Amino acid sequence: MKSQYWRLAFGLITSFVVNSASAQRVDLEVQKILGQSFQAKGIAGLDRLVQDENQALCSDEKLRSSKAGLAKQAQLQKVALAAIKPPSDGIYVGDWKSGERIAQSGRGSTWTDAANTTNGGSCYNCHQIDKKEISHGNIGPSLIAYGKTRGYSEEITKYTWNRINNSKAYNACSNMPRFGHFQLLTEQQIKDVLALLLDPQSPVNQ
Amino acid sequence: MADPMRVRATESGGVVDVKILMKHDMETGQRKDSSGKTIPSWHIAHVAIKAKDKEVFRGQFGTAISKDPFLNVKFKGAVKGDEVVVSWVDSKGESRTDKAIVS
Amino acid sequence: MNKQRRSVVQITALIGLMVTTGLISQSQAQDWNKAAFDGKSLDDVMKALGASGFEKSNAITLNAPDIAENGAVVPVGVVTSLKATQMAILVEKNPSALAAQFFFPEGAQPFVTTRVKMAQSSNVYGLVKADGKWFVASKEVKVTLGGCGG
Amino acid sequence: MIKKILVGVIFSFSHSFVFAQSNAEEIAKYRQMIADGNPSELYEAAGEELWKKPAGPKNATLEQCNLGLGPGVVQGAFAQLPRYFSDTKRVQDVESRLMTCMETLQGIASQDVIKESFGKGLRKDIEALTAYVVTASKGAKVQVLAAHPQEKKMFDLGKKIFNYQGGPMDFSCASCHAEDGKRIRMQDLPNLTLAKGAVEGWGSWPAYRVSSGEFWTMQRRLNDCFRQQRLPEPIYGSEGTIALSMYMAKTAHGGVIQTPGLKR
Repeated sequence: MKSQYWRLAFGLITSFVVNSASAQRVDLEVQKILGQSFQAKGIAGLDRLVQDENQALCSDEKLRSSKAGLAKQAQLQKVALAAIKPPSDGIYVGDWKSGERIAQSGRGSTWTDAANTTNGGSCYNCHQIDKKEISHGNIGPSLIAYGKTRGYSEEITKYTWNRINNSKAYNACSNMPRFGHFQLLTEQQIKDVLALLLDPQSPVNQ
Repeated sequence: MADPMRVRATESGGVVDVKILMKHDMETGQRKDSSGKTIPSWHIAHVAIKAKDKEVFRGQFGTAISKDPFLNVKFKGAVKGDEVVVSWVDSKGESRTDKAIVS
Repeated sequence: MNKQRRSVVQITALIGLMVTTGLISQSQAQDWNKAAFDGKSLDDVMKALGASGFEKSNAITLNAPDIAENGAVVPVGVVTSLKATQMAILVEKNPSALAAQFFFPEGAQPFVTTRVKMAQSSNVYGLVKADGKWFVASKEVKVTLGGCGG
Repeated sequence: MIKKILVGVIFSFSHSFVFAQSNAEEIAKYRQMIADGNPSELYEAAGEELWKKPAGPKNATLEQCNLGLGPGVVQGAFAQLPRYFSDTKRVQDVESRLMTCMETLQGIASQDVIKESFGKGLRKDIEALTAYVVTASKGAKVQVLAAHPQEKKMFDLGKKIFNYQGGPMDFSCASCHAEDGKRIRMQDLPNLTLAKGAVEGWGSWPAYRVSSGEFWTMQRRLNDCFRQQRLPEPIYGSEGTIALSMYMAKTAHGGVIQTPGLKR
């Protein structure tokens, strides 16, 4: 059973290598060991070890900062930006209270979660947001007074929308997950998180 | 049978300092298992410490005491080389007794 | 009620001395202060302990952190210059407020440290009974969310 | 306008800095308060018993187990792991080596440990044994140079896995553990790519985890890291996990082992 899984994954990996061989080097030895070292569990299948172009590039410390790597990053950013969809009803700003709950939650998508578990945004894991929450990470920048300091312009709103949807549209090797791209958050959830940052009533802007 | 405790007793200036670690899950009765069933409460209820056949401390624990309970108490009336005996009884009636020599 | 309880404690202590294996006699084991441990609110517990008329006291030091990295283990210590015969640790916002109760026979020092679970940020109370009266010190402990939260 | 933004940014930065610092002090105080009385000791005691108790189809103890310093030598053994073992022709960490000893000395199949869950059955025994073994290296210095070609190979592999991004959140180990001074929520993240951070990380695990009330070995630590990375599950004692340990241990070479630690 297990070996069946990894053979499946290895098949996926191999086909990916063929598809993107021109894009970057994929380390076959690493892929092989990973295929042997992991097992599917719950909703986390071995397919999750298959890298897309962006992940493969950013995993290669040397390549990503080389001249060719930087050019590749710029190209990936362009593609990512073009793929972001604006809100279907044209409304960007949702409910900041719901946004705060999403920002607090680090749940979803792990092998202990059910397929229908609502994902959180895990925002506080890396960002300071509402200053009342003292338990916040610092991998990402502080977002205190986000709207107050940047303003509530259309430009800032669209930029923020894009950044939550796909941070890699601005920095291909950003540490921030691609919430829209991988449908980690729904459109409504993204609106609500955006509201947490850009609603003048949000505690972030008090 | 219940797992052993770790008991340390040190004497300084006539006061014996006793540090105890007990191995116990201390189930609150609030947790649910993976199938959604409530796990019944199960906790150490009584702790007693004796030195030279005399009780020097007694305590009662509720479910809010942390898993693998830690207890630090002090008493007078024993010297280096004396034996300190610690016992607990839990809410299911299981018990454990361990000893340490005062150093 | 209080007087009655104390006499029960004394009798069971005597029985305890006669038991050679283990230190806790059967009757002692049955003497668990159910009413106090079952009490939900601070008031319930204070009543069950007979401590409703408690006084605040500077002679009690409650050692607990301002912020706990995890609510599953919050160190709490009580030490006093009073002649304590009993102590108790209460967490106001826990489902049942009483965490532990301690008895100090002759020779015991009025000092105890243990670790409690806290469901959320709350006031923590250290109670001391001395000369038949209850005294209290309290402090707020913030419980933080930690880790990746998955 | 720009000036206004700048002032805002500086203000919020300094504000958060002061705030974070006082909180960090309070958290440090909390850790100090619970440092005395680490329940890891209970696991260590259980492990020592298991080490000396005959078990398995061969009804033998583990007292002749060779952890790299000769049969039966426990003192300081963890400090030189992972390492290459000529009998198994593999690089092994403490847990996979204990499985080997159980298999060869006691006749207990490693597969029976691998298929168990953490904290249960034979896996629980290995965890307790690990507590016993690692505690006997507390205060020793990490001695992992990866001089053997197989060890070097595992180090290189470990480094690549460390940087390997995958899953729906694009995470790799490096996403959280490749810079100094970073935190998730209030938990410090050691920079495992440099000696100082590697010692903090490698040197303080295994540890008693306060949040779950259990003793966590490095295999379990890695397992939960991958879970949080939204990746599939690393197989217990697999090459990939040992490679990561080799990467951390060699980077931590010379640092003092603090394990078993006490963690959130």
